Order: sequence, then C-alpha cells, then structure tokens
Amino acid sequence: MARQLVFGLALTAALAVFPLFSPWSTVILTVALCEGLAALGIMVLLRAGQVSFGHGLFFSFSAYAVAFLAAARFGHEALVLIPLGMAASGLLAALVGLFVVRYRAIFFGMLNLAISMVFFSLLEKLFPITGGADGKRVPRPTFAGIEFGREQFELATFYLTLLLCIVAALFVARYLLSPGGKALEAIKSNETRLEYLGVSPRKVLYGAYLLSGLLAGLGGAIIALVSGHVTPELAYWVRSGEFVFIAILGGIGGVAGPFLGALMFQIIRGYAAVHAPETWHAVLGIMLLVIIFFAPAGLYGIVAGRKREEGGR
Amino acid sequence: MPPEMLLLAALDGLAYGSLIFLVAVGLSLIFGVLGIVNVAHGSFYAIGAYVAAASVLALGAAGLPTWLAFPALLASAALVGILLGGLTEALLLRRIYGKEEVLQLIVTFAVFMILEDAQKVVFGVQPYFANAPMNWLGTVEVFGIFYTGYQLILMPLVALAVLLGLRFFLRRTSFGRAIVAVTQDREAATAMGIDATRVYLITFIIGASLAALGGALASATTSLTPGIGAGTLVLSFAVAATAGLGRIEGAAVAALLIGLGRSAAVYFAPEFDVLIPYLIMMVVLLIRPQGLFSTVQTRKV
Amino acid sequence: MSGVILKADDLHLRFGGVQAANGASLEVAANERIAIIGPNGAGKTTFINLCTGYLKPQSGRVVFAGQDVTRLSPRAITRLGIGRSFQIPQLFLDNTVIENLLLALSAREGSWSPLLAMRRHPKAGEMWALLELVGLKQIGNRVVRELPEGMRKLIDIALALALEPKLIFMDEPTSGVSSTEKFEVMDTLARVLDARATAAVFVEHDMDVVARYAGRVAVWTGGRIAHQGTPEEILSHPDVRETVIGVGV
Amino acid sequence: MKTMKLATAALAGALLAGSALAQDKPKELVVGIATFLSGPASVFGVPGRNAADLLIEEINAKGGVLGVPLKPVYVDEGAGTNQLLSEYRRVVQEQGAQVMLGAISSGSCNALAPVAEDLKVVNVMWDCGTQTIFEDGKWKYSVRTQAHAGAEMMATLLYLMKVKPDFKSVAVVNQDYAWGRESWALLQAGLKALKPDVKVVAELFPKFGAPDFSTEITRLSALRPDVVISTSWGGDLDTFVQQAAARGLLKQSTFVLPLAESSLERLGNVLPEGVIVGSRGDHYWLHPKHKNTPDMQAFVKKYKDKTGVYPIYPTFHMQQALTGLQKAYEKAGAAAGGKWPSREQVIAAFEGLEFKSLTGTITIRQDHQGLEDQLLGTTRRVPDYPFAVYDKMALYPGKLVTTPIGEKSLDWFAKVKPDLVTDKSIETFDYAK
Repeated sequence: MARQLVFGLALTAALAVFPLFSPWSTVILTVALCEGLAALGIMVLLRAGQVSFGHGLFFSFSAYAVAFLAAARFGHEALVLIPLGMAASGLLAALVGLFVVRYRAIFFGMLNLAISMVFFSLLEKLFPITGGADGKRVPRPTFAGIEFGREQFELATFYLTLLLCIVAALFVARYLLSPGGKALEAIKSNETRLEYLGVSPRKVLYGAYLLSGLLAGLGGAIIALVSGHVTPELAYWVRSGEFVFIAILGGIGGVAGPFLGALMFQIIRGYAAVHAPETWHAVLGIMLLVIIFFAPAGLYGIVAGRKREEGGR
Repeated sequence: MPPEMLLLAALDGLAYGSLIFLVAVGLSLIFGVLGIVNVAHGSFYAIGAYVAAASVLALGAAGLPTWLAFPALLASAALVGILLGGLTEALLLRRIYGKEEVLQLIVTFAVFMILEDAQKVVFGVQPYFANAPMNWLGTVEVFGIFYTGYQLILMPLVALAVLLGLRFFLRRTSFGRAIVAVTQDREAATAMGIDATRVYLITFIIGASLAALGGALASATTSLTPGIGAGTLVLSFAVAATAGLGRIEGAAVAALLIGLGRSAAVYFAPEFDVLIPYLIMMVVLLIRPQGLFSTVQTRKV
Repeated sequence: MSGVILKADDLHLRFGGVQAANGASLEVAANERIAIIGPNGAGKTTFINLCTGYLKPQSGRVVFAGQDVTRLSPRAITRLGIGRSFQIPQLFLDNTVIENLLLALSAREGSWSPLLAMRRHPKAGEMWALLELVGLKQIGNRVVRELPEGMRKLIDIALALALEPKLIFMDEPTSGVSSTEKFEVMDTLARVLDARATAAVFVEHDMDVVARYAGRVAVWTGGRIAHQGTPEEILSHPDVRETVIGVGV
Repeated sequence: MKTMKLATAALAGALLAGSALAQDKPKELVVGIATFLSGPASVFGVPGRNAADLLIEEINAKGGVLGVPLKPVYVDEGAGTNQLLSEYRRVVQEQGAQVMLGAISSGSCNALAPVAEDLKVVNVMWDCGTQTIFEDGKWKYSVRTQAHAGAEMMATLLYLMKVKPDFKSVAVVNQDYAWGRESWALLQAGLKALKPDVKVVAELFPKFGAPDFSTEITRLSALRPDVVISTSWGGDLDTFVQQAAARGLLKQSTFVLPLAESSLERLGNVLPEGVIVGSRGDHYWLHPKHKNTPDMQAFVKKYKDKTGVYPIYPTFHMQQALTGLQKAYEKAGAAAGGKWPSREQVIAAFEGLEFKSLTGTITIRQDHQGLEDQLLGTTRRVPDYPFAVYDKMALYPGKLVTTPIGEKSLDWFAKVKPDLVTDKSIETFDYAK
C-alpha cells in the first residue's frame, strides 16, 4: 500500500508540474487522463474477468451530453457540465447494465460492442441533430464562473482533471479492497461459489458496471470540453478497444496502471505521429505485443515490481 | 410497393448475406475450436481482398484469359490464410492459449493494428479494384432488373459450397473429427493421440483463409480502401454472435437474416440499414443469450 | 417426525438420457445429521444440487422451514439458511484463506460499503476464530491456490459454516483428507454443528465415518432412497452391504 | 524506483522538446499540413501530401517565401478529430508552425477554426468545402483558397439544367455524412427553385465506406429516375459506379457525379460516355484553356513521374493553398517594408488577394472565402487515354455561382433564377486533343 501511495504521489507530482514547463502538453495530458479514466473503468470490469468492447458508448454519451448542454447554453459552466455529463452516462450505464450483467465473457464483450455500435450509427445517422460524422462543436464554457482565455481554461481544466483522477483512483482503490470489490474478483474466480454465499453476481457486476460507466462518462465529459469538439468516432469500437488496450498496457494490478498506460499511449502516439505518421497503429500494436509477452503485468507491474497480490496490495 | 420488389430485396440480401457468411463462419470456426475471438480477422479479409485484386490485375496485365481470375481468387485466399494466419497462430497465439481470454483478444487486436498499417504500406491508399471477374460473368435479368451473375449466382454458390464443405470436412474426414474432438474436450482428445497443436494451427489457417476468401470475392465488386477490414469485422462479429459462436450452420442462417434485414431496410426504412445487424444481434442475445443455435452448458459442481 | 426443517418430496430430473433423480425424497429434522451413501452415479450430488437450487427438478418439490424453495436460486436458498460444501472445493483461488471467509462474512452481514476495507470488517475476528476452530488459523494469510486439496476441502466447509446456516449439505467432506486426519476433522465439524444446532446432510463413502457421525443413513441408488435407518440398521442390512458397500469394503 | 525515474525522464523528454518562438525572418517557415494519411479519405489526403512535397521543393528551390524556405510538417486527419486537435496544437506550439493548412474534411475544418483563433495561427483551409464555415462564423485567422460547396453545387445544377433540361425525376445516392447530406440539401433547394415540378423518387444515404450498393442499385433500376445524383467520392464512388455500370444502370439514367474527376483514371473503361462530372473547382489537368501552359505541363509531368498517376483535384487545391500563402506573404512583406510580416499582417494580406492558380484566378473575398471558377463536363471516350475525359465543358465564373457575402447558401439557392443557366459569362468548350 505504501509503495503504491509513493508511486501515485510521484506520478501526480510529475504530472502536476509538466504543463508549467511545456504549455502545449496541457491538452495532451488532459486527454491522456480522460482516457485513463475510461481505462480505469475497464480495469474495474477486468477485475471481474469481463471485458467491454463498448465503453466508447459511455465516453461518447457524456461527451455529446456536454456538447448539447453547452450548445443549449444550459449550464454553460464547466463545473456544472462535467457532473451533468457524468450523470448522463451514469443513467445510461444504469439502463444498459440491467441487460449486460446477465452475460459473461465474450457475450458480455459482444453485447457491449453491439450497443455502442448502435449508438455510433445513430450519431452518424441523425445528422440534423448530431451533426453526423462531422460532429458538434462545444463552445468553451466558463470555469467556476470565470471566462478564461484558452490557455488558462486548459490549465484549469487540466488541474481539475488531475484532481478528479486522484479522487477517482483513490475511490476505486478503496472499492477494490472492499467486500464489493472482492466479490467482483470472485465473479472471475468462482461465480458459483459466490451464488452459494448468497451474493448476486449480477448485482455485484451491476455496481461495477455503473462505476465503470461513470468513470468513462467523466473522461468523456472532460474531453468534450477540452477539445471543444465531439465526433461519433468517440463511440467507434476501435476507440473502445483502445481503452482495453490502455488498461492492459498499464496493467490492472493497481489503480495507477490505467493512467500510466494512457500516458504511455499518448506519448507513443504523439511520437509515432511525428516520426511515422502512416504507421503509428503498427507501432502501438507492436508495443502492446511486447508488453503482453514480456511484461504481462503491464507498465504498472514493471514499475511497482511483481508483488504478490494480497489483501492490501 | 409491388410484390416482386420483395423478391428483388431478397435477392440483394442473399448476395450480401453470402459474403458476410464467408467471413463470419471463419470467425466462428476459430472461436469454436480455439476459444479466441479473432479481431485480426478483419485484416485477413482486407489483405485477402488486396492480394486477390493485385493478382487479378496482374493476370489482366499479362494478357491471360479472364477465367484464370477465379482460380487466382482462391489461390490468393489460401496464400493469405496460410501465410498470415499460420504465422499469427504459430508465433503469437500459440504462446497464450492458457492465458486469460482478454489477453488473447488483445493480442489479436494488436495484430489487427499492425496489419492495418502493413496493408496501407504495401498497397497504398488509393481505391483498388479488379472487376474483371464480375464483368466476365455478365448479367442476369429478373423482372426487368439486371443483376450481375457474380453477385446473384456465384457468391451464394460459393457460400453454399463452403457451408457444405465444412460440414463434410468436420463430420466425415478424420482430421475434421479430430477438430471436433479437440473442441469438445481437449484433454481427452490429446490423450487419444490427437495433436492439438496441429489442430489449432490448421483450424486457424482455415478460418483465416475463409476471411481472405470473402475479401477475394469482394474485390471484384468493391473498391478496396483503408479501413474496409474494421467495418467487415464488426459485421461478422454480429453474425457470429447472433448465431452462437462456434455454430457453422447458425452462421449461415444469421448471415442470411442480417443480409435480408439490411436490404429490406433499404426499401422500407433506408435510415435504419446500418442499425439492422446490431439490432438483430441485440434482440437475439437478449432473448437467447447464448445465440440462436447454441445450447446452454451447465458447469459441473 | 417433529421439527422437520427440510422436506424434499418426490423429485424427478432427467437429463441426457439419465434419470438423475427418480422420486428422491428426504426429510431432515432440526439438529439432525444424515449420511447419504450409495454407489457413484446414484444421484447423490444431483440431490444436493436439487435441494440447493443449482438444478431445478422436473417434478416434485423442496420445502425448507415451511417455505417452498423448489424454484428458488442457490442465492435465495443460501440466504434462507441452507449452506453447502462441494465435492470439488469451490473457492476463490487467487485470494487468501481469510479473504475467502471474510467475503462470506460480508455476504452474511450485508456489508457492502465501498469504503469499508474488507480485512478491517468489524466482525473479522469471528472468522479468525472459525479458522482456529477448524485448525487453519496459521494458513489464514496464504493464497488458496498454493494449498493442498485436503486443506481446500476444509476451507470449503468453513466457507459454508461462516454463513451460519440452519442446515448444511456437505458433499464428501472427508474425501481428499488423509485417513489419519479424517476423524479429527469430523470431530471438529460435529462439535461446531452441535454447538450451533446446525442440521447436516453429508455424502460419505467411508463407512467408519458414517457409523460414527451420522444419526441416520440414507442409501441412494438409481436417483432415489433405497433404504434408510440408523447406521446400525443400514450397515448390517444385507442388500446394502452388497450393493453399496460390497466390493469396496 | 529506478524504472520510475526513467519513465519520468522519458515523459519529460517527450513533453519538453523545444518550443521555437516566432522571430524576425526565421530560418525556416514551418507549415503544418493537416491531411488524411489514413482511412478512406486518404485517397485525397495522400495525393495532397504528394503535391505539397513536390510544390514546396519547387518553392524552396526558387528561394522560398521572402527568402525563407518552407518546412512541411504533416498531421494525420484520419486519427480522429480529438487526436487531430491535439496534434494541431502540438505542431503550432511545439514545432513553431506559423501557418497551418487544415484540412480536408469539413468536420476537421469546423473543429480547427476556433483552435486557430485561440492559437492565433494563420489557417489556410486547403480542401474542405462546407459553405457554413464563413457563412455561420467569422474567423479572423482562417481563410479558404478554393470555392465552397455552394459554388460547386450551383455550377453542377446549372450544368445539369443546360445539358439535360427535360428531366422529370431525380434520385440521390450520397454518402451518409455531413458532405453527402449538406450537398444534397443545397441541390434540393436549387432544384425546387429551378425546376419545381421535378420529382425526387429516392433519397438514399448508404453508410460511409459501404462495400455493397446492390440493394440501392436494384431500387434505382426499378424506379428508373431520369437523373441519378451522387456527390460521393473515393472508394464509395468507385464501388457504386462499378456495381451500377455492371448492372446497366449508367445507361438507364443520366448520372451526375460532381466529384468524379478524382476517380476518372481509376475507373478506366468502367465509366461510359454521357456522365456529368466535376472536380470541385475549375481545375482539371486537361483544362481546355490551361492544359498546354508550361506551368501546367511541368506540374502534370512532375506529379505523374513521382506518383505514376495524373493529378486530381486535391493536388490542385494544395497548389492553390501554397500559392496563395506565398502571395499573401509577399504582399504582407511588401506592406511591412520588406520585413518579415507578423501572422496578423499575413492574414490581413489575404483579404482581397488575387492570385493565379494553374487553371485560373482565385480571389479571396473580405469574408475570407475564395472565389474560384467551376468546370463541369460530360464524359467522352477518346483514343488518347484509357479512361474517360471531359467533353462539352462549361466554365462557370466564381462570381456567378458563389453565394454573395452576407447571404446563406441555402437561402440563396432557394431564390436562384433559371436565367442563370444561360448567363453570358459562362464559357463552353469541347474536348480537343
């Protein structure tokens, strides 16, 4: 636990000072943190052995919710829009969760994929409402009542995001150690026994699904604000796949993993975009293979060392 | 809407369904035997298409007779299946069979990302097509509407041949039976002297070749552009999951269902045609979580 | 019979051409200990599965504490107070022994606050005490996957006991336990069951264990009870000696 | 801990890599170019990049812009809008780009315009077509060096009315995204004004990147509309035309394909005679007035030598953007007394700028929208090439077909008068070797 805290603090501190040195990194880091949040949601589900290939649904749903609310001049304030976007995804997760928690393994993944693809198709189809494939612009809202310029807004959003990520990570860490988190792991290791403890695996998974939907929603809400534009691509299955990719890349051993993975993902993507603009997918793919075959515990596993997983971690 | 329009819509759905079937049945077969949902399947489809188009164009450039294009399509599919499929299985998948499903899925996802770019580097980004085989087969007239013989007759025939061929192979040949045995109980099959490693490799190659065959057939009617693999993959996921993963005949029915559903949508609700496959899949999974043709298996305690 | 807490009545279940339950009936009184014996394939485990909701009978019913539980899920039945252990231990292999038990405790107590660390559960001491009772305290912090089968068997039973059931089904509690420790284990179990006034139904192949710990014995063949009675009656019964114990002993 | 330090160091290195500030007469002028390097639209993006490489080399060989060589940095539009936005920022802030060329997709342009304002960087919209950019918004730092969708669709309509005045029914098959939808909305508004009695028998919007149009073609075959319009492009257009041609649909209806110039060479003998084609502007490598100019011949030869194919419209759009940029810098430099102009001076120089492209003259209006002529034609097979070429061409002056400043294209289309079809300023040409 102490080790994880030290690591978390170091990571946070490193992140907190970066934008001061290189202003242009603010947005990229914020984007990475947003993807980290979604990947954290994926990690929660991975603890139950379930993989969702459709979390782009919640990511994009809150992003579009924010876009619509901001365009409607309703709650034209970042500190209102973010929780509203998150709540929208939470509601959707509460609804979708009712169905998907009945499924396991590949069917869980496929059903999530299907639902997100329906939403993706709708975003593209309902052109008059959603702007189709070109998406919607998100006007820059006020931040705590202040009309910031671009740079200040980006900086403020970054620090807010960092703060929210810490809160989210700490909460998820606590949750994973709580009986509910342990029951979640039990779905992966022995669902039958869980039933025979009088626990409903569906309810346990439902809670986790809700949490993961909220986390992805939080990420989506912020990304809508910080990039000022939303497109259906946020809901495409490849995007959902990236979240899983990031979670595995970072490692699911600790809550810092997904964020580490997201940062690495952005760095590789940024570098590849400069030096190999036509083959950055391949670079990422090779990187992932290397991680899976040579460091299966992910980046977090490399950094934190391979420690026996016990209660505290 | 005159009644013959229904028939016309059905004919379109048949051709479309045949194509998706070829891709989906490979996906389904691989899942049934190896237990892996192969995301790289979309790339096998795309690369199969590119290789086929390239070889058909090369034949044309060499001034050889057009009918040679048909064996060239088959050969391209087999080449892609054996080379790419074989390498993927032998170099990567073989090392992770014991691991979690998620990791296996992600490995194929990584392969998909790599192959998508590889395809771009090799074949470029300009649309690519080789329509000689389609034009060579001419057209067929139904109720005053012209259809290409290629889509209306050849594609469904190939799909049917693959379906019957797979059935025969799995039920009547000793290697096919070995595949079925490994699917049902790997340990018992290995104890009986079946080489599971070989079964996995060959199954994966067959599955990959089927995807490549789908691509090869599509190359005559469709312009190949970057990204065709991703779209086809999701569609064949939908078919395979609707059918119940691992179900070969089921994949045929589901592909037909989705093909017909889609073409009906173009007539009656054109705004919904892209939603149809996913809606069918969702409805089926909500009613029958294990897919149309699978049976529930209870764990022994 | 007074104080019947479980009544399984004429259960039938057929799958894959096998009549796994063919008129299976049994009554269990509070605080009673019943051994089920019978050859492999007689439908003993199926009977437990039927009584605990894992399988649903095609006909017949199960009544527990005055409530029809035939169609209920294992989860609901567990909550009503029926516990069970398994022939092959069903555990959370990647967790420690105490975590396994604490999860059961949390389930029993309904403690699902996401901010409560499970290892700091206010009643965690109770689980350590239970571990001590079954002699597993020293391995409480070991990961289950590393432990031998015999120990897993015990943990499996402890997990069921942690829920404080009124009735417990145990599927071959002593299989995998070395013959020297068998009686020790069963002594401990009997003590816990008596102390908690828990009724028990257990499947057993060792006739010495049956003779010593069962109040009543039911002989299972062909998916139903063939004979039942006290251990003395049953173990001396000629048919039983031949069909059930016969070759083995 | 050691590994962590390493990781942190790597992160720092990645993020801290230099940030050049604008100076007086820089060593090089970094031009960020957003273009599709992946995805289906790379059929335009990659030719655009190839042309840029070639043209920048040429400009630099002649001493660059005001003596400063250009350095292109490419950004992939195909990576998705969010990724594009952060890359765009990075190129401006980290690599010190003073000018950005962005982008191809209207969606990207919509997303980039406000970012360019934020970053105060000159943004030349080098290929995107949506008319709404400058009709619905005012962007100080963005400018467009080619026509918009309004001009393109208006010219298309006028040409259709000219060559096939008697059509009674129309069907449309457009890609299902903003361009497909918006271009149809414009055409529909114009049709209503010019030919109110025409019947729209089918509006089909197949999925972007659809591999199969069989059902759509069956429906069109059954409906037998006089005219089939499709503003599709790239692989979608190729697939649609191929499948339609194989089934005789191209002979049954008159096809109007305003973007087909970019597919002519690829489609080879698939495209029959009599199809109405366009190229989103006046550019065409066999332009009746300019095909024999030395500049055009040199460009076509260089491009063909480099890529093996004839140049298509995005390469001309790139040429216009880079030429416009060069001229704006020269104009601003002269105004600044030979000093290196600031970004604000450059963008101001764009207003009212007139410059020659390979096929005509581009004028940048006060609203930063370019005026460009429009060339349409009807396909004809000639022995000179193994693919169809333009015949019966009509050249529409940009002024005639572009929505006036302050008006919205949709409203302007709704009140267009039929006499525009025969306006005297329209020049016509036939194919000549």
